Amino acid sequence: MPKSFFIDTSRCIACRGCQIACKEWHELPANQTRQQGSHQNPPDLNPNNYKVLRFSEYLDGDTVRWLFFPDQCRHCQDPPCISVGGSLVDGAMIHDSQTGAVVYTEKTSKISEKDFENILSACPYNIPRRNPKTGRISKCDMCFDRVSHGLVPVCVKTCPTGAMNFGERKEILDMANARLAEVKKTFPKAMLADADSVSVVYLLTDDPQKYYKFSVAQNDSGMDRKMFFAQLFRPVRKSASSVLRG
Amino acid sequence: MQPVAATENSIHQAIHTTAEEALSARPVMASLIRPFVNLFLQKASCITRLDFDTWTEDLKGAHDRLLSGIPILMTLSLEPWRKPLETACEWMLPAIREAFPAIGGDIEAVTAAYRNDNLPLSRLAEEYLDGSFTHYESSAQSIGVSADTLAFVMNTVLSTVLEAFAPRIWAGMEDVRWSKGNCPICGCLPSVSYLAKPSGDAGEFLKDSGGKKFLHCALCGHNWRINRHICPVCDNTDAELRFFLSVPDYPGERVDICRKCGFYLPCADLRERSAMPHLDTAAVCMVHLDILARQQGFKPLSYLTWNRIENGIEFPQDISS
Amino acid sequence: MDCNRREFIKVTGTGVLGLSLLQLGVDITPVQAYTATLKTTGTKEIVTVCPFCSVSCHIVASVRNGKLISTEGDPEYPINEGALCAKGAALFTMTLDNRLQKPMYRAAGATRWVEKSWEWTLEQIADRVKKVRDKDLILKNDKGQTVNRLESMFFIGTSHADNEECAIAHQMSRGLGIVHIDHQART
Amino acid sequence: MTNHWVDLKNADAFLIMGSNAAEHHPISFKWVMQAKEKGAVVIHVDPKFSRTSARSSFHVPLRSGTDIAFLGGMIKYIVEKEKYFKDYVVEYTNASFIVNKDFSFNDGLFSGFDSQARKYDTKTWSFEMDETGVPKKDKTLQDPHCVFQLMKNHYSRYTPEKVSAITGVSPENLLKVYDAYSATGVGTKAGTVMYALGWTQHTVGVQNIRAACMVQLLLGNIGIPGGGVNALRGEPNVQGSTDHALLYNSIPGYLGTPVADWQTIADYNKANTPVSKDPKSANWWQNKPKYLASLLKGWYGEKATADNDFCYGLLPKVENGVDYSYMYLFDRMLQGKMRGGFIFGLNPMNSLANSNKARAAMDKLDWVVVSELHHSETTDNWRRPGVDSKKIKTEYFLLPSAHRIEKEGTVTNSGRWTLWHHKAIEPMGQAKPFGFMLVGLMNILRNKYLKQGGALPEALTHQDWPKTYVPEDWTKRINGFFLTDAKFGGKEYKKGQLVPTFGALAADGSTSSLCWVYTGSFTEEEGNKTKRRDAKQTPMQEKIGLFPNWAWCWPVNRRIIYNRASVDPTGKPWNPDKALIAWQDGKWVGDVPDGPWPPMADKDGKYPFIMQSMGFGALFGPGRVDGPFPEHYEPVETPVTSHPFSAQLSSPMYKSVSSELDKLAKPGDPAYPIVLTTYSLTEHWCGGGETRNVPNLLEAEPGLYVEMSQELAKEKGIQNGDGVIVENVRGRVEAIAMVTVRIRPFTVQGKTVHLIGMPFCYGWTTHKCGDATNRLTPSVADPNTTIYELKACLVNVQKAEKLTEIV
Repeated sequence: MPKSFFIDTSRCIACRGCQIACKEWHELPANQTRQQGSHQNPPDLNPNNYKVLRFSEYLDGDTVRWLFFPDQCRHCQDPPCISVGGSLVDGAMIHDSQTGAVVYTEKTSKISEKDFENILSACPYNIPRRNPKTGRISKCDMCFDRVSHGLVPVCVKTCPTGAMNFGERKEILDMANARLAEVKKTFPKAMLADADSVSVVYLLTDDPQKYYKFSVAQNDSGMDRKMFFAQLFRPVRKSASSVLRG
Repeated sequence: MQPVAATENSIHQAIHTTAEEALSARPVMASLIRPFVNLFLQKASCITRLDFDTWTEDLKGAHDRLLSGIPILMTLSLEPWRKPLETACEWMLPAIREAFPAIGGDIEAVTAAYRNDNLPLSRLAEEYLDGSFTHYESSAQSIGVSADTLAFVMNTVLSTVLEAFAPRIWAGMEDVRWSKGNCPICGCLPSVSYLAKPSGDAGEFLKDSGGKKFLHCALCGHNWRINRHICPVCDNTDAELRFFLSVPDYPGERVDICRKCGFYLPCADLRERSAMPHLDTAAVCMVHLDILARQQGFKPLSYLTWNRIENGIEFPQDISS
Repeated sequence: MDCNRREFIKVTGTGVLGLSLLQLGVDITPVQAYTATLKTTGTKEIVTVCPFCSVSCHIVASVRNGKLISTEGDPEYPINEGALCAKGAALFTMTLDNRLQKPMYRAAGATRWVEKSWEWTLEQIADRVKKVRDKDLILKNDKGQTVNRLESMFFIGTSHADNEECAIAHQMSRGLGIVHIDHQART
Repeated sequence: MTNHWVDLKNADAFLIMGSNAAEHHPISFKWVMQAKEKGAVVIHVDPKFSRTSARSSFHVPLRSGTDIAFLGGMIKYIVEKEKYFKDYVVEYTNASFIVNKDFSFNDGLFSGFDSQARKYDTKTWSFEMDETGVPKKDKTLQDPHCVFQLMKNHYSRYTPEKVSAITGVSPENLLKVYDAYSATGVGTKAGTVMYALGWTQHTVGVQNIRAACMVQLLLGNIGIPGGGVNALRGEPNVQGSTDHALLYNSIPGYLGTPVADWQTIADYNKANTPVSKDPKSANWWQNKPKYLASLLKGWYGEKATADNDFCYGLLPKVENGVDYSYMYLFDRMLQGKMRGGFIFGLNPMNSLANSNKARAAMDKLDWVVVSELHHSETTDNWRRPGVDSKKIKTEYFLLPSAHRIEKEGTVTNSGRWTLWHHKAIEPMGQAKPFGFMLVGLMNILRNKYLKQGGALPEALTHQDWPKTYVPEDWTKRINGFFLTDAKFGGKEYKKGQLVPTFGALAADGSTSSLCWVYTGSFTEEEGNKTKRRDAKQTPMQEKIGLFPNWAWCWPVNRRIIYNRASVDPTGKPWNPDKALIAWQDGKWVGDVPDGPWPPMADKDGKYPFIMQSMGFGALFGPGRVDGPFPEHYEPVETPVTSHPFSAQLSSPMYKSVSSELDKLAKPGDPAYPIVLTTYSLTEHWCGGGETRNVPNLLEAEPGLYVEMSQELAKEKGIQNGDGVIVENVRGRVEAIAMVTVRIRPFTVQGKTVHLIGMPFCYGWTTHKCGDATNRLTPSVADPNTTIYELKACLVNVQKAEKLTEIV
């Protein structure tokens, strides 16, 4: 059955437990970061960080607003990246029909840099990153290994406030809608970001653009020409489990 | 935290998922798991149909007794339960026969006795709860089966009724903090424990990381919280004398052991699981851990149908020694 | 009616009578054979206290064959109720990396550390302490009052220590005559 | 904490000031948020908008170092608007006491000031006594010399306009806070104060907290569930290590360190034991001689006898008025007066004020013993940047210490719960617990003294030391033993058995205890109570989250201190819905009351504030060296040259040292117009020694930054992310600019004052992450506690041409 995340930014305290737990579970090495005038470190997603906590602040009249956004792959219901790149290398980019996970395997290293750029530009959320040394393309894999053993993704396990949630899509959407109704009482602008088209549903309390440019899908990187054609020749979906588990 | 009141469908779903997950890991257990799955499926169907409204016992006195440590059903007559017990017989006797063809003849004999009104259900149920078994031998003889068979049948029938009634008996008792090793409703020992998933109340700043320990009653299915760092049998708090056994690839299944009293209890670790399993099914699926614990010389906290792996076990009269 | 737990365990119904799997016609031998192939591990769960802020959250440390395999918030402790902050959650890693593991000595003017044994190290320290104390202990002050104090030696630290260790540090310091004593409460 | 962590859920209002609780004590916020959900108002008053602010009902920015002005305004508001809890104030505080007619306050100074000595003669800070020696009172609170009127008069100067002008808080914000918080001045509401280092690290640190105590006493918020003045405390066992007095100025159990004038135990007891002639005052400290004798018996065992003053004579005696704390220690070290010492689990080269001085001072030692988990700026000071190691003549002994999880023993949390932690794993490598090192060292030393003799060998050889370190033996020693067969509470005890409670301690040498407040934690009857893990409660206790069977809490398992103040004089709870104790059928139920006596109105009753010699909450507090009422003084380094309350700009008594490395900027120094405040951050712990060794934490907060307002950045031509130099008369620190709306300029006396903030967790042993922020902070300190003023000093900021400390 398809799974989904519910990321409740109204409960996030930017402790970065998720960001660090993700690294530890995937055994990704620490980057040599440097302070550049922000708590947001590393500053962006990269081959060693499938998850980055984004900080944003502004003055609303006399009130300080400080917004936290744990950014990660949305595991789109209909993933444009797969549309563009799914048929390039067999078994490199998989949309698992059981869980809804979009998973990139080691075979992505066979995808050319140019093709990667197309894949990236197709992503409405600016997620995939390529390791220039190995050529491997990477991003959040929904902790596919954990989820297929019945466990929740490690970021969800780690979250101390209940900002990160995971479960059956239907239950998660119910949870998100119930919470939205509650949060709207304090934040009338609150909304669920692209809930219908993604498996990672964010609750935002403020104008999405105040969080981050790609907090909701960006049209300019949405359905472009390449994608349109790709849609016409869409590969048959494969079950990721058959590839990964096998 | 009690699991939400379940529908027949959702219980069936949970039984299937729990069994399937275990079978995909250990297909070898199919011959053990299947009969129990069928029994539990039927039980779930029966439970959701039992009518409780005829039982109008005032439980106020039971509430006060509970506060002083006496399980609710300890002192109550089960005579008014005759009807539900009968319904359970209707559902469960055929189910037992189907699940365990080896005792089909015996079950037919019991069924016949039931039809002929020759099975004093309420009294047998009361004795079962009391652990007195005074009339089991004679009743069994008159039917022509062994007392063990009759006890097995009564266990199935009574547990079906109790499981249906337990949530409603507990309503109104929620304020009672019960931290003992036996069930606050029926007084029975647990078949399995579980470590709960995290819960985060909306009003709190931080959710807990889960891991609260609950015992699951072997008879009525009630779940109650106990202190994870205390042995539910002997109150041992010494961490050096308590440990759990597990198989490395399956961190969600373990058996908790106390060296001080020598008892063990299987435990489903749900902290990182995405769904709540059907606990009795989960217990059946952990029999391999029962075997391992027995091999190391530990005793089960309760002898359940699925963990009577030895033949002719001699049940110790006082297991707390 | 005496309803202690022992009593209940004696009288409980489940299990006194009943059928075995064999009697039910369930063949358990394949499961037993399978079980024989399994390797089990025993794990102890030991409750410790988070070493960071003074909420003193309890943490359950899972230990297998003497090795720490995980840490989690203790659901029983009434204050944290199983919750942990980011630092408490990172305790596991923090016990591992870049730890000092042997006593070391750096001589005057030296440019590097040299590993030493505990015996050597404590003996050398005792030697230094005694020399300073024997030379510098002030028995009388200017007014001729007995003061027995050693002004030229100090002991600072630590709120990281257990109460037992604090009691020891204090007893030792006063025994030596040390008066310059301080710790994190003042920073 | 007077209260405890779970008790926060009982509050109706929170004043979080001098603390960033959500980031530094995150679990505390679990309970704050529970209260907020139920309707409590959460107020955060702090220079910077933090996660605590984000979760509070509202945040009020305040210029660092002006807390007393802010709170003084609140006292004025409470008194003038009659928001105080009258019954409580009249019955339980010293509001009605008549003060010495010669007491006065003039232009920032209290009577008795000697400007040469910078010291008060406190003789006039006293109460008038009647013929029986009991304080004279005017319960109508009208007498012009009563505490209440003096207080009212004192704070009448703290008008919203003046307070606003100096704190930078708008008058509307002031009134918003005063109004919301003072609503708890009724018996059925509770307000709690949560503070931490943001209050203590000022030259008026103690008076900051005194001001909060006054607010709480006026509102009847002390001794009740959801109330109290709660020090969140910054370190893992800072409560326990303070109880056991790793401090120069006390010996375990809050007894004063012996001074040279007290040559005998009789001298000590005479000078230290308070006397009250009021039969209704419990005057608990009258028992001090029992605690001292038991401590000495604990240290010296059988060698301590009544004839030899229990070895009291062997103890070091300090010189009256001489300060031996860090600030003076490092000053003397720099002067070459120190030869060697021990630094255990502490990184002073990063965490003390004026790090440049501390680092230079350490080079003057002959030898030093450092015990740590990791290399730190202290363990490796001899090879710090800019020095030639070959020229550093100090010998370093580095002892690898065991982690908390690798040893067993007790720690005490802020709510005074004493908690046993079990050893989970063996220490890594050859690391050992501190106890192993110190017991081992003492045994070697004692042998040397026995065999070789030396200076005053008895001071060591008479002490009672075990051969090896067994933690639980010390838990018992701390609790204490009967040293002769004895009878207590109708029970017989044998020699060598554990003492059941400190009521059983005696002054005649028949008992021992290494810290009397812990007596009762380990008993014959119940064993080691610090190991108790029973969440059992009565329904009354459950209502307010009291867990009397979980571990043990000093004193005598009392979970909320001064709880007799939670009931009216007849023993009825002020707030029956959240009753803490109650007098029912001739006995107390609920928490362990502050003493067994019946309620105050009874003929045998006692006043609630039993640790005060007169038994009353101190609105007028003559015990502090710098004044009986808190008064606003500017930080020693202040951006202003005057303030509206008096001509006395800074504390007349703050402590300081005067080496060539101890320079100070003058008030309003145009070269250093910016206020610097320092703080911790979530990803790193205190000096950062442990957390900088975790690569993934370092990745998330990799280097030293300086948070500043957009306005200041613009003024200085600094862009976010620029390297900057933060500089003052003492030092120069490189950091990366973090330009933020979370810090905003203050308008102070009509002028803009900028404030910047920096964490202090970075040091040179971690590659290019920046170095000690404390190179900027001054060696000036509170006159009562000698805690450094780390929260406010003056600096300037400029864009850096080149960076060398940080990448």
